[in-house]
Amino acid sequence: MMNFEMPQFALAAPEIWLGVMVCVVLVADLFDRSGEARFAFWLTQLSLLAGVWLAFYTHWGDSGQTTFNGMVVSDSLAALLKAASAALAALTLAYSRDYLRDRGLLKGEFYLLALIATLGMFVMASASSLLVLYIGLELLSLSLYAMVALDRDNRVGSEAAMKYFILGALASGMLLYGMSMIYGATGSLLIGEIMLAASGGENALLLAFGMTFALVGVAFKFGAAPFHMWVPDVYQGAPTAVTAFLGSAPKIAALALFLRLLAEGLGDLQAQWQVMAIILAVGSLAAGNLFALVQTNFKRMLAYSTVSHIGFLFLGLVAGSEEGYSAALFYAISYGIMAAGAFGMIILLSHKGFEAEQIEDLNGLNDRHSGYALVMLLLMFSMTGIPGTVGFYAKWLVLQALVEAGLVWLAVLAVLFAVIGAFYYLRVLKAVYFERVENPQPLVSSRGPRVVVAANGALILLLGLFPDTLIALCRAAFGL
Amino acid sequence: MLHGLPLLSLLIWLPIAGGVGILAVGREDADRARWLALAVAAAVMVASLGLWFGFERGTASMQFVERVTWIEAFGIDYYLGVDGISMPLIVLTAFATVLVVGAAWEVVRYKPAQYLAAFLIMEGIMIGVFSALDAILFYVFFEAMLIPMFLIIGIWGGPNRIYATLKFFLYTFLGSVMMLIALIYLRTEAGSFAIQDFYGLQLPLATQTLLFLAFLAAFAVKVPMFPVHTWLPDAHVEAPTGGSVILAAITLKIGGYGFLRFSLPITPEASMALDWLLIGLSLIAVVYIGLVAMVQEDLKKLIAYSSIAHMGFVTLGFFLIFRILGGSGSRDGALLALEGGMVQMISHGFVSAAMFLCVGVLYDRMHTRRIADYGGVANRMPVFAAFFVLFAMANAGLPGTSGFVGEFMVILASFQAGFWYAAIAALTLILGAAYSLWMIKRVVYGEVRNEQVEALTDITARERLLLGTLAVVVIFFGVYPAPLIDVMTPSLDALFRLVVPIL
Amino acid sequence: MIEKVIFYVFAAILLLAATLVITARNPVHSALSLVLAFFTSAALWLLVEAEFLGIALVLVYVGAVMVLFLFVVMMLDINVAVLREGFARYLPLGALVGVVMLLEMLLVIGASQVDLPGFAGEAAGSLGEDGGNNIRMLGSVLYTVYVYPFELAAIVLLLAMIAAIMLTHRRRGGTKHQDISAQVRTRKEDRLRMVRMPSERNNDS
Amino acid sequence: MLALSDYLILSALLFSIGMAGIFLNRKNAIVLLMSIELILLAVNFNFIAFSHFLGDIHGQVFVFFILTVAAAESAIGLAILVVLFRNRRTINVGDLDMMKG
Amino acid sequence: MKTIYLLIVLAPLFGAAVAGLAGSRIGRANAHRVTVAAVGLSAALSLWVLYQHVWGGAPVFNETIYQWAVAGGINLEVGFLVDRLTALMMVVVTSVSLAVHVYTIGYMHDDAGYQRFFSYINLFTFSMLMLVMANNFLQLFFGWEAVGLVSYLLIGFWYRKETAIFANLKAFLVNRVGDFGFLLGIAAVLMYYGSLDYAEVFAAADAAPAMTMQLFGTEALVATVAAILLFIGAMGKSAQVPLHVWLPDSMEGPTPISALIHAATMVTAGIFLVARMSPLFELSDAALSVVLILGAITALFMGLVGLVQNDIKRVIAYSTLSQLGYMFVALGASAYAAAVFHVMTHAFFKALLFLGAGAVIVALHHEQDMRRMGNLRRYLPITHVTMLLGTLALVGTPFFSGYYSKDVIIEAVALSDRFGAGFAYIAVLLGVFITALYSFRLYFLVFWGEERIDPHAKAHISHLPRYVLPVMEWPLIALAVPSVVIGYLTIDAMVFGGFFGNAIQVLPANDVLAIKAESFHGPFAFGLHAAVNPAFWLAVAGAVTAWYLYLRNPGLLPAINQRFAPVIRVLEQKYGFDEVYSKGFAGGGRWLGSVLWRGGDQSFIDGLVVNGTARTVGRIASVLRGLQSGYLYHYAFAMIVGLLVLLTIFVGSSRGWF
Repeated sequence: MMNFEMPQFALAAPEIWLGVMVCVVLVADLFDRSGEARFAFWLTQLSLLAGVWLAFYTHWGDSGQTTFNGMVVSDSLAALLKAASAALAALTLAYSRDYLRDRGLLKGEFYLLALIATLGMFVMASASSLLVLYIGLELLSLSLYAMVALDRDNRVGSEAAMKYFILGALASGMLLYGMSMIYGATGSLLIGEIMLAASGGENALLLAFGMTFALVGVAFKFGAAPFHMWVPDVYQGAPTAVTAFLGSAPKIAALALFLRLLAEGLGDLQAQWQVMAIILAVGSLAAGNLFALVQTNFKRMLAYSTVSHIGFLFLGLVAGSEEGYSAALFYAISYGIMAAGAFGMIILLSHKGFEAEQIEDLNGLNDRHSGYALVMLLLMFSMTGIPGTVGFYAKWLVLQALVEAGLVWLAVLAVLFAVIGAFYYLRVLKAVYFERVENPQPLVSSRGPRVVVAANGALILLLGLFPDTLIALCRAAFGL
Repeated sequence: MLHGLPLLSLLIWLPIAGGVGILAVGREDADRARWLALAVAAAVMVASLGLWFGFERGTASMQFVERVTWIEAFGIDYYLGVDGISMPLIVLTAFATVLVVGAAWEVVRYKPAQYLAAFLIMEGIMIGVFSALDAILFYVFFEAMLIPMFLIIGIWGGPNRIYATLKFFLYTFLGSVMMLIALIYLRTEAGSFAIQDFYGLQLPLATQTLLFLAFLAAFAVKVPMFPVHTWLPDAHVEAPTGGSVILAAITLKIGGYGFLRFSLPITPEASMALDWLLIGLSLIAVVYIGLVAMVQEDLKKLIAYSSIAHMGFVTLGFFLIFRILGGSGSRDGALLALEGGMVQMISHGFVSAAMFLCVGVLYDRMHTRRIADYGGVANRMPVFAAFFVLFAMANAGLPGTSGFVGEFMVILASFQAGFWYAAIAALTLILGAAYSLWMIKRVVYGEVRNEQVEALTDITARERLLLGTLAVVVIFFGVYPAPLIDVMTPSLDALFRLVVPIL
Repeated sequence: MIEKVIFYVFAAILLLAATLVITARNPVHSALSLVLAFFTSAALWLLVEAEFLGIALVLVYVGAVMVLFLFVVMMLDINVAVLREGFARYLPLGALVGVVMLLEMLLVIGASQVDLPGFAGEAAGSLGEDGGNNIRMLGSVLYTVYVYPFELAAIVLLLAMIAAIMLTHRRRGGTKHQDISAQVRTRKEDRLRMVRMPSERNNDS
Repeated sequence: MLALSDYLILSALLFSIGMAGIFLNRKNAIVLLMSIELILLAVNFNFIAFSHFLGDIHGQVFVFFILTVAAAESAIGLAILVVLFRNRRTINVGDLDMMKG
Repeated sequence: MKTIYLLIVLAPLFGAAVAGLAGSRIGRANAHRVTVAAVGLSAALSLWVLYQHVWGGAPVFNETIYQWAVAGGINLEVGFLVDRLTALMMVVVTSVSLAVHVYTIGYMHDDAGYQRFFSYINLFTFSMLMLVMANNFLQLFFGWEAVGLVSYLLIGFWYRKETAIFANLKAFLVNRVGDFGFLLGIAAVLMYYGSLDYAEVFAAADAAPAMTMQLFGTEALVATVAAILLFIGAMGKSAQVPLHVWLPDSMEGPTPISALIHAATMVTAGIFLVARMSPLFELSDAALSVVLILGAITALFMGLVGLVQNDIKRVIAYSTLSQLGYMFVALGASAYAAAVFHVMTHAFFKALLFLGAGAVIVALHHEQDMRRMGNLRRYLPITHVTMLLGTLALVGTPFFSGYYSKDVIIEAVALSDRFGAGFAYIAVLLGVFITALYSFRLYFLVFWGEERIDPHAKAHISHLPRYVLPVMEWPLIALAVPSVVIGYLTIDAMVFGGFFGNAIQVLPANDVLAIKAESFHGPFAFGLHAAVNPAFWLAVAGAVTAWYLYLRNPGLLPAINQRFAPVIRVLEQKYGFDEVYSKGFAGGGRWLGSVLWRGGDQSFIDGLVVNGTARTVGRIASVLRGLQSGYLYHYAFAMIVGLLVLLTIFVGSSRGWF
């Protein structure tokens, strides 16, 4: 029975690296006397950036070798998912320092939790077993619950954390229930074997039954309607630095969950989950856009806008083709960049004792700092999907996939909602550019965040002009 | 020699780079921004003249072609080129931008660098629209145009600017997203995004109809056609002078251009099947909008409505061709209609620009656009009055001005489709004169109405130069439109051949 | 046969306990009902030869987690009476939704009850082959096949520890503590308030 | 002889009760945590039943991990609950409506 | 020759450009020098051209000047066609214009817009020459509209005067109504005859005289449709009923303009047009009947309105309308030559009358109301004499030029058997009486009777060294001479001598002038013929009536006015045309515009569709917003319902529920 084979550790190098670094950061933080978690911050950033490199180095070009008895897979998709999530995590963390310091939250634990969350995303990205997928998801979720509650003395924050936790656990329960059914129907926990069993057509009913529950779990992680209701409250209630983190990278992880579980494992059940995914997508588009329309709180508006973006992303998944998946991946990455930038802007505009949460807090931004205003412009137009920004290609690729899949009506519906969406993004720009304040106070901020936000804006523009590389990467991840 | 240069790229990116440069250097020093903007605009103008003179007449093929792979996965190229349809529009764009920069000189005080930069970037984008031969590239430019215009109206506009700019944005955005889906669909059929690959696709009529409607949604809003025109008066009224000039002179033309570049050649059968709709809407535009223009109390609104009516002639010319061929069977007549529509576009570019500049001149002095606030302007501003009357006459389609040429051609051609088309279209002779001259009567003539008018000073040398240049152009093309028509004839002829085999 | 009887008895107790968990007025009662539910579950698990898990459930859950629950329930001094309001009002709708969902689930599970080709019916034999030692079997895969998730689970526990401490650990309120970085970063506005006051008028004159 | 469906139906009932517990409970957040435990318990039933009837140990391993993770989850959940209570002096679910709309 | 033609056209354009663009720089004197010289040059060359064509045997000139454009395979050009008709019109245009230019030097002496005025009238000369010299429809239309533009500018020359700027707008718009038809006519010509060039069009029309088209559900003769459409244009420019309303109002412009544009030249463009298009009009009896009847109506009824006018210029204006009606009657009767002949004679005496009236007005310090004149022959002898001559010519005194031209028309109508000719004959005969009546009414009221001059104006003029500047009197004299003699001199050649050659084509069956020519025995005999001519006696009767009513027994007038009050009121209302137009068309158009704007654009499209959609979406959103209650159990409930929906879909589809 002691047939223990040495697994190929190298194929799980990114996860191992992050796991080790969690311990390193944990210990290093103990010796940090600066009170500003300098070690933790820089080590975390180092780990994440190295993780980006390592993900590519380890996985890119691999064609699905597995290790740890088939529980971990190494392929290009994993590389891109990991690299994107680590990069986005690094980007959002880069915004956070001033904000946290001003609120007395600058603790090593924050970075530690972020690092563990990223580890969870890594695990999910490479998971090829239901169990690993589940544990990765819990690593991510549990870290996020804790991060939302980071500001312990904030009444709203703890309320948000509570809601997030309960609903998240409920969703996990549903996901697990689905997983148990899938396990029961296929007799295996390994994605590859599930796929084989599923294509064999055995226990199709039970399998599809499990799939339905699993889909609910996935939809919750995405924040797709009607499983989205936690999103606005959590985005609003969490400290903005956490919201930025929460709003960008985990979407990649949710996508990983979908791709690994439903697209790969249950790809043969596409006919069944497609209908459900359409409902989720359309529901998200409708709910996200309509609710966002009436918001006055900027964070909350962005939260609803996230829901609508998830709807769009889901449409890519609905297409059910490699094109569609790559479109969704591109969407998730570009959305992550946009969301990071948007919340980063809120962080920049806030200062001690003042949260720039309301849309009207942006009034006259152009008079106060035209550079920030420009970044805001790029962000909002990117979210609207105006060409010249990366957001356009995201939408375009999804539409392309839909049309090629013969779902033109969905494409039409999607763009109609995009037009409604344009309205509230424009309202933000209205505040930024058109509203003039009496005595515009020039904005002062330290150099670090300024550089980051400029880079973020430049990235949106640059990818808006030259999207080829990223598109090619996303397509290559699916062997296109 | 000129063909060796990436002239179109230069025309697109020079102003954009210039705009970015102005943003960078001009924040503190407004004068430097102005001169830099003027230099860039002038350089682009000169380069566009290179396009005009380097353009080989007598051929319908694309010229100044540049093609570089852009998004490899979908075969999307950075693919530029011009023919006789787009080239004049590019020159017009370059010209209008110089005017706008000139018109803004002392007038725009709030963030002049951003203002000028927005216009230069706008210029580059618009030239991109006209020269893109790849559908996605076209779409990118087409939509990107919204950004600077949104800001121009929203930041430097009038009191109701926010409503106007949102309306403008959402209207045009709604229209254009439909087109995006059509383009994507076409790609699945044609296997490429090159616009010319879309031509000659043998699509079933039902498909064509849907595609046509999608294109219609995009271009009808831009033109704008009745009943999706209501954004234009609002946008014009609130936009600063330069914004109105660019809106009227160029962006409206993009709708007409789109019909020529996309709707007609890609979906000829649907165009024919639905021409009643387009013709009907165009005629409504001429009559209905003409009547509405008459009762406007706001100078800019009046001119905006007159723009809609004039653009009605453009679409009328474009979509009458089927009826002309069916009516008189005259190929020549149909071509005349196409050319008339095209000439009308160019001419309207000059005339409407001039009209809005004139209103701008008045607005800069009195800060009101209400017609009732004026009266007897000629007493204080005789030179200006002369220009204003001239342009109003051009607006009313007086022979000898460019405004006449297109209308004349379209009316002549429309008669061949049937008496009533021509009769309704020709009502513009009366309506156009009525709203243009009644406005002139109330604004320019009469006794000095009030102290503000009494205090008016005549136009400065700068304004005189701007209006004078336009006057020369308007009269030149009115007296001798041949150069313009000669440039576009081969391309329109080729287009016509693409559309007509279906008959 | 006896198995069936045991199963139904324990199942009935389990369902009853579960219902009590969500309906009990007092959270302490809920927690105790949950303990009961776990115990009966453990029994039912033993019935299908999941001995180790049954024991673990009692030890880990009842022994640790539920004590934690009770601890928290009692620590947080909650007004019991107020907390029960409005339950009945939502019961019909809640029951309806629950029943509908249950019905749909049963439709599927009930259908799959008969002839599931993948199942070996009485298939426990394969598990019992290795001397029927459940712990041994689990142990043998846990540290070999499942080493990766096992390590990850360790990180999950670490995470829980970090999070719980971060969220609930407090410095004592009374201690004097100097925050040097806060001192250094102090700005004038934080400490100094300019108060504009009307100059006092001299009422004497 | 016990059938697989016996366990599955039991689990479904348990799952439904857990769900109902979450949305029927208007007042006490702790009961929510308990309901979640019920749901996880239902899932565990499934895994164990399948494991038994498939003759496959991996389902039991999964349960093992679920128990582990659930414990961690409870810890964090209770921690959040404590934080909430400290801030609001209540764990009344009906009072958690500072954010809405 | 081409150079000369070009010179004739371009000289006034050059003058206009100089005076207009550099007017303030070169000063007043230089402005009038340049422009007068330019028109003088044109006039001299025109005369020379006429001479060459009539006596020098110059060939018909028909050449392209430059190619405007080639569009849709159609050649659009600018070119000249100079034959005798054109040459004659050129002389009329330039010579009247020259007279007006000279006169203007005096008339506008003190006006601030002196240079501008000269620029305009030079531009007018250019435009008019372009019109008459065109060899194709495009250029014709250009000239047509250009004179309209200048007319607009000149009527509104005194742009501070509310009435003037109203009148010019009205003039332009009414003309545009005519142009509406005109342009459609051109389009019809292009469609059916395939060209815009006169020669080609006429050849094509000749080749297919019976071609028909579908219109109003019936087959219509193309020639009829095209001719009537073109005639609508002519009606606008030549102020025929019902498009005549602008002409009386146009008297708001300076008097030289009334003389130049609104009496002598521009208004005759319509006559010229029909004459020029004679090959086309001849193909359609129906079209000619329309011309005939409308001309007759105008001739009679506009003369009647002239009876009740008190403004000296308006009387002459209505007289002009009436005389234009005569010309159209001639055209309608296929007596094209007679019409053009009347154009020429009328140009001289009507210009004379207007300039004379202008002299009176200036002398009385811009007093136009005849009720405040009287006995002016004492102060303005030269004006008095020349105006008497003009009046005599107008009413058709034998041997005066007007007699010949008008009588030829009357006789031609009498001979015509076209539909409506009978009515037209009666109308023109009655018209003679009325012409005499209003002409002498004017003459007596102004120059005879008691002095009713406003004392204020009187005081003002008595300071002047002379009442009328010589520079204004010379043109009067210069115009008086042809007014008297030109008819006698030219009737033989022009009307009966085949003067116009191929320029005017008449079908033999229609050629009334040929019939008349048989009984024509020279101008002297024609003059003596007056004794047996009813027209002459009617004119005498009119003159005597005027004398009796306005000089001999003015006390009778109030009684007459009393008696015929309803008729007078109708006349004073000008048959209500203005009322109908301003209320009906202008008011109606504005009303419709308002309704469409407020109802269509603002309420329906913007209010209901655009903003309504936005509002609806917003309202839905705010209602939905309530769903996000903030309560955890609602969120969970939503999730469970969501799960339920998905489950239902799954179960339903696997069970075949839907």
